[in-house]
Amino acid sequence: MFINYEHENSVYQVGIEKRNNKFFITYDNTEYQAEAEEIKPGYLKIKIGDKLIKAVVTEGEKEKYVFIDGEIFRVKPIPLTGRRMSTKREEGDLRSPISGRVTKVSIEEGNKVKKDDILVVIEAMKMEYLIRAPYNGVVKKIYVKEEDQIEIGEQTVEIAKED
Amino acid sequence: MFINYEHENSVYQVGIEKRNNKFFITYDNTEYQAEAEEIKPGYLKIKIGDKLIKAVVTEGEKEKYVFIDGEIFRVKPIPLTGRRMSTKREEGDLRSPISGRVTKVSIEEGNKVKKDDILVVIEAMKMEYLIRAPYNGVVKKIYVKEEDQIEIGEQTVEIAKED
Amino acid sequence: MFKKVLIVNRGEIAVRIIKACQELGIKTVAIYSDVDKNTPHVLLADETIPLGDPTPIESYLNIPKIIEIAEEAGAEAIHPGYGFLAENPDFAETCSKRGITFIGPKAEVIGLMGDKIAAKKTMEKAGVPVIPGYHGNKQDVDSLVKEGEEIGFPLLVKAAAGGGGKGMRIVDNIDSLAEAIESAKRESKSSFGDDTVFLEKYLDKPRHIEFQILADHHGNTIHLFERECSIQRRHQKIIEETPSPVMNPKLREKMGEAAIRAAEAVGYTNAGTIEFMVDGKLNFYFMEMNTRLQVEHPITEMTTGVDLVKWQLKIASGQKLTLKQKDLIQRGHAIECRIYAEDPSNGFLPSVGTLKKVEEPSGPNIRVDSGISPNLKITPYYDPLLSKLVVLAENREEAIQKMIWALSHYIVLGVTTNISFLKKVLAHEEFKRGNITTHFIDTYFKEYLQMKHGLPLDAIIALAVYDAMHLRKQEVVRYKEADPHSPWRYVGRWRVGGEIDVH
Amino acid sequence: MFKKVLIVNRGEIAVRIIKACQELGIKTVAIYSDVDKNTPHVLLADETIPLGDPTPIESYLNIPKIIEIAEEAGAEAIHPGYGFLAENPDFAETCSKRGITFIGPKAEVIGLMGDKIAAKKTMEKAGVPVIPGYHGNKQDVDSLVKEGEEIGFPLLVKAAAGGGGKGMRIVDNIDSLAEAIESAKRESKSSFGDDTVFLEKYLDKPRHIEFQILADHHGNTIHLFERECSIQRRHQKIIEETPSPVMNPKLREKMGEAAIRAAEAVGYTNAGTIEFMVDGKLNFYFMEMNTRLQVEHPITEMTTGVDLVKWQLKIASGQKLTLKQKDLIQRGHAIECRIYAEDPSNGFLPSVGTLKKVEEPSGPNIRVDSGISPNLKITPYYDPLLSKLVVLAENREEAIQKMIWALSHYIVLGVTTNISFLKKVLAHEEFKRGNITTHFIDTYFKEYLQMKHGLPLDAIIALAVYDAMHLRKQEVVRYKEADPHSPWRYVGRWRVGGEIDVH
Repeated sequence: MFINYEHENSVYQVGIEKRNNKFFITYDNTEYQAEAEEIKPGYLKIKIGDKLIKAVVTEGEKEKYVFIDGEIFRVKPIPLTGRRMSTKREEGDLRSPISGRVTKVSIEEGNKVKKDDILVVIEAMKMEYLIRAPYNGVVKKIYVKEEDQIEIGEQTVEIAKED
Repeated sequence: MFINYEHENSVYQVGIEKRNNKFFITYDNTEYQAEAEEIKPGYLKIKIGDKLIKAVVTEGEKEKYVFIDGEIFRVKPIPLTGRRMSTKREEGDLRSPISGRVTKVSIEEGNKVKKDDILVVIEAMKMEYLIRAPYNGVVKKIYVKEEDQIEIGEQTVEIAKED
Repeated sequence: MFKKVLIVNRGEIAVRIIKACQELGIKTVAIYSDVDKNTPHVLLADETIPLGDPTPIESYLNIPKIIEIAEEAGAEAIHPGYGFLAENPDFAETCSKRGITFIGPKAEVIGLMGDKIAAKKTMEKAGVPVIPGYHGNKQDVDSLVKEGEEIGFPLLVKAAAGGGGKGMRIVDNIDSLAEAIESAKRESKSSFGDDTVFLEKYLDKPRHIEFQILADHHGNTIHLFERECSIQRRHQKIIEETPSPVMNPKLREKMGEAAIRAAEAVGYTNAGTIEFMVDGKLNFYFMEMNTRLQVEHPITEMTTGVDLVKWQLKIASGQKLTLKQKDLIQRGHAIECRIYAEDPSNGFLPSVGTLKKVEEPSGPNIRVDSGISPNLKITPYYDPLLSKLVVLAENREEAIQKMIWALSHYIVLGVTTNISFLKKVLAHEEFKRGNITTHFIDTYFKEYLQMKHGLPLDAIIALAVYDAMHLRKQEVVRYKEADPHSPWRYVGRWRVGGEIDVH
Repeated sequence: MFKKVLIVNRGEIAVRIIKACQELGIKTVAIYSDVDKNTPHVLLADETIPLGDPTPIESYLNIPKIIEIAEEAGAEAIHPGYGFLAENPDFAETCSKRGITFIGPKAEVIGLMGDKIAAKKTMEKAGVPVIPGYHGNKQDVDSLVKEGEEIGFPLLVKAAAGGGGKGMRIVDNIDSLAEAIESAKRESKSSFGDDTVFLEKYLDKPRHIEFQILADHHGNTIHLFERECSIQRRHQKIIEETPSPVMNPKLREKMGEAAIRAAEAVGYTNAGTIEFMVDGKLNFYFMEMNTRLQVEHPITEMTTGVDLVKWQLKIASGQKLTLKQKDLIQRGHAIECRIYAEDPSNGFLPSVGTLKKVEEPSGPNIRVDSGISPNLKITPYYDPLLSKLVVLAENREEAIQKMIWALSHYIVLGVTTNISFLKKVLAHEEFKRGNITTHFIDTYFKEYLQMKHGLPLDAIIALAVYDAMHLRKQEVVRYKEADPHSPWRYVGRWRVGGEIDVH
């Protein structure tokens, strides 16, 4: 079986089979043989030869977290049947970096804007986040209005690029 | 429904019914109406009128433990269909007070013993426990031999009383 | 001593205060908004009263509701913690009028120190050095721009009512001054209901060093030495330590005296903090006074052996301060790290979600002031501080080692935290040398924060093993049926597009 | 400093030592018997090596196996903790012969101090006061009875190789002396492989007060003040505190000097403890020297700010002791409670079982040195110590309050513990006054221990609600079908027969 994990915009593909209480993990053209025990939910002891890996794995709503060697990593499992998901922002696609409340919308559809103009102000946890124009252009579409609740990753505005 | 809990040789009988998310508890001729929530496994918040009871309950192999108001109580649930269980020791019934190892058996069947004679020595957790004769008598039966593992409550010796 | 105290706060500081009360035999009343129903402070308190709507203004800032609760519960005193109503003079005043002891200084003192401009003027008069700047009444943008030009750049725009970096902007040149003033005013207005700002000279190699004060109602004022709080991100402290690596006995004495003078000048009572800026030549300037318990109070407690919260309660109930300045000794070195639900590589933006696993480090001289537990939801309503990790050791080097160990054993899964970032800061050579300023993060971590760090092999293996153990049958089947000739057959790492461009 | 250390122990002390090593950058190797496979010390260590059979002699006492493990793992040093091989001179000797540093004093010193008779003679020679008694070679029961008669009653029979109350008997009169000697010899033989006993005068109002020692390999010896350890059950300490309520500066200086003299007399190195008996007139007598880390070392760490385990590692690796006697200060008041899996109302018999829930108290100046976690099995193989709860406060009264609070927030469900009993001791008026002797428990708690305390109404309600939520369907049905006319219909409390008579 093959699983894909996305981390920091990279996708890691790994193969794993369980046979006779042993795990066979294939990654980057190398196979690792492991014995593993889940000592309590999410707490793993994995033995590969002499080496012992201790890890804690947990599932969030859309992501998985793994604690290992004093560090925590967040990954998104990608369904095998899905297509490549681009997480690159398109130019002119201005998504909210945070879940919060829209406190100000400075523009209207059709307005001309200059690079770095403030378009939308979002407040979350008592802090203010400014969405600015990435380049000169025209406001094509506004998805939010003042006092809206907005989720992380939700689009705020579309700007058609002009020079 | 009725439940019986044994604690320190007393039996507590309590009636409880659940109707419409409320619990009706009957004890000692008084009925208490409670709302209750299990906030995580075993952690209870119980509201009776203005009063809030916070408790942690857990099940051992044969007993239940409840943590309440800084104190811990161990109880044994008693099946309703069972008979009264006498926990009183019969005279001449010398059960082990501890799980451990029999290190010495000082007597043989048929021996005469005097009150307070040491009959059996049990070692557990690096400590020595002495089973002594409760009265003058004759050794009727010996249930253990040296080096035996013995469980808490297991019988060691029977002594027929004599004067 | 009080019999019952209402704690008007939530999270770790509410827990801290409840514990102090309970140890002194004081019954505690906790309040909680809908999203805080089963948080640690609620589970710990003796009585709990719901506030409903989680919006701060409807819950932990709702003065009429809170006063009503205090009266109904029969609380003789209110501890406000920090944030929320801790520095709100109207609240202190209302408490006093209703016969409830506000655990803090008098309302007038809070009011005076809350107005940053008036505070500076008072301190100047008392002979405490202040930073050059404009603290005037001309609050229109044009006038402020003109004043700013006179003071020179770099320059700090600061909300008069602000704190914790809110409504604060650094401006490097005249071109961006107007916009910074406007934005600071807007943020201040929304956070504090007041858009007054002031301007200040921005110092060279600035350090933020503050002194802890305790003052009773019998004329006794002592200081409990300094805290070095220079390590900040977005003008918010993230690592604090004591003693300050730059401190010497002479400077400590001078600054301590100035701190006591400042407190006495306003008739200060209870616990408070005088914040100073210290420049590269060890000149120090009064910056502001925090008229409440500080987030970072534990490092003072660990090095002095004094329980500040218990003393707050004792002082507020009229007891005399029995601690004498000459008997106080700093011993060892303490560091605090603030554990935030935030993403350092995404501009320190707060992270929300449900905590799936929480396991906090423990050990000799490790203290965790925590407000979290497994299954807790981190919401956008309140400050994203999860807990404070504090360590004490015989010297600074061992304290840093201990803190790195403790951070490496802090398991919080379910939201993104700054734990890994804090470790990198502590392990930085310049930090180890004590060469720190308030610009430390910007100077040394700009690149780091944009770097990708990759997923180590062991993590990949652990994830795969976990999934092999846990994937439901149909999922496994689906994987097994995958076409062995598909491009997905390749096992390894590949990169998606480019970087996420959070502009 | 060492690169890798093997910890030859288990439970809380192994955890404590592993943390100290890891903070200093030392890799740790843990060993574990079959029943300890997933215990905290194993999960924390950098490397772990199985010992198999849980019987102590086959596992944590198995010298050849342990030495082999140390060599294979490449450990440069061994930390023995306390108990097991910590005071075994053969083990120390074997380590030294195989080129492994034993973290403790030299084997000869361990041997000398392990022989209680030789130890007393050495101390007498060094001018340290000792208790009148018989430490001779005539070990037949008749001779010992004769010697005992001469010393007078009450009298203590004590195993020469003993410790922690094992092989110890108090005898009030000549009639029971012979049997006590025989039983002590038997227990000592089985525990230590040696049945030599000695006899001692049993003191009036005796207190057990000990001094902590640190000595390096460069001729520096310091003491870190006293620990009051009088509160004991079955001759085993359960509550320790520092400073001792009976101590005064003059006595402290005299006893401290005697402790240093005692350590220097035997060329002591590393951490050790001189145990004294102090009588009602504050005369003090050398009792024995523990040539290892003590269970109760944390209270010294909390009041002095010194990390004893780190110093053990530093000293063993040849570093100089940089702490000076004159710079050491006791600050505040610290108390330790030992949390045992045992039943106080059943003769303190150990309790075995599986820990279902574990939640340890936390807060400022609360330290839990713990070796437990949920789902851990408590077996009869080893000492039933679960953890040590330690608190520090500004004074004794607040320390007691804090400890009672902490004990009230210690959740360990699944075995019977002494937590509730410890609270009762701390809350006792005579304890609060500091009027304690080694007889405290016997004097004030005989009755308490036999009392029944009853199940409070809230506990009954909580159990019933829990069962109503959790009982499986068929169980509920069975209850519902119960005859409404049966005597079981009565709801309330009734008593079963008489008491359980554990003779």
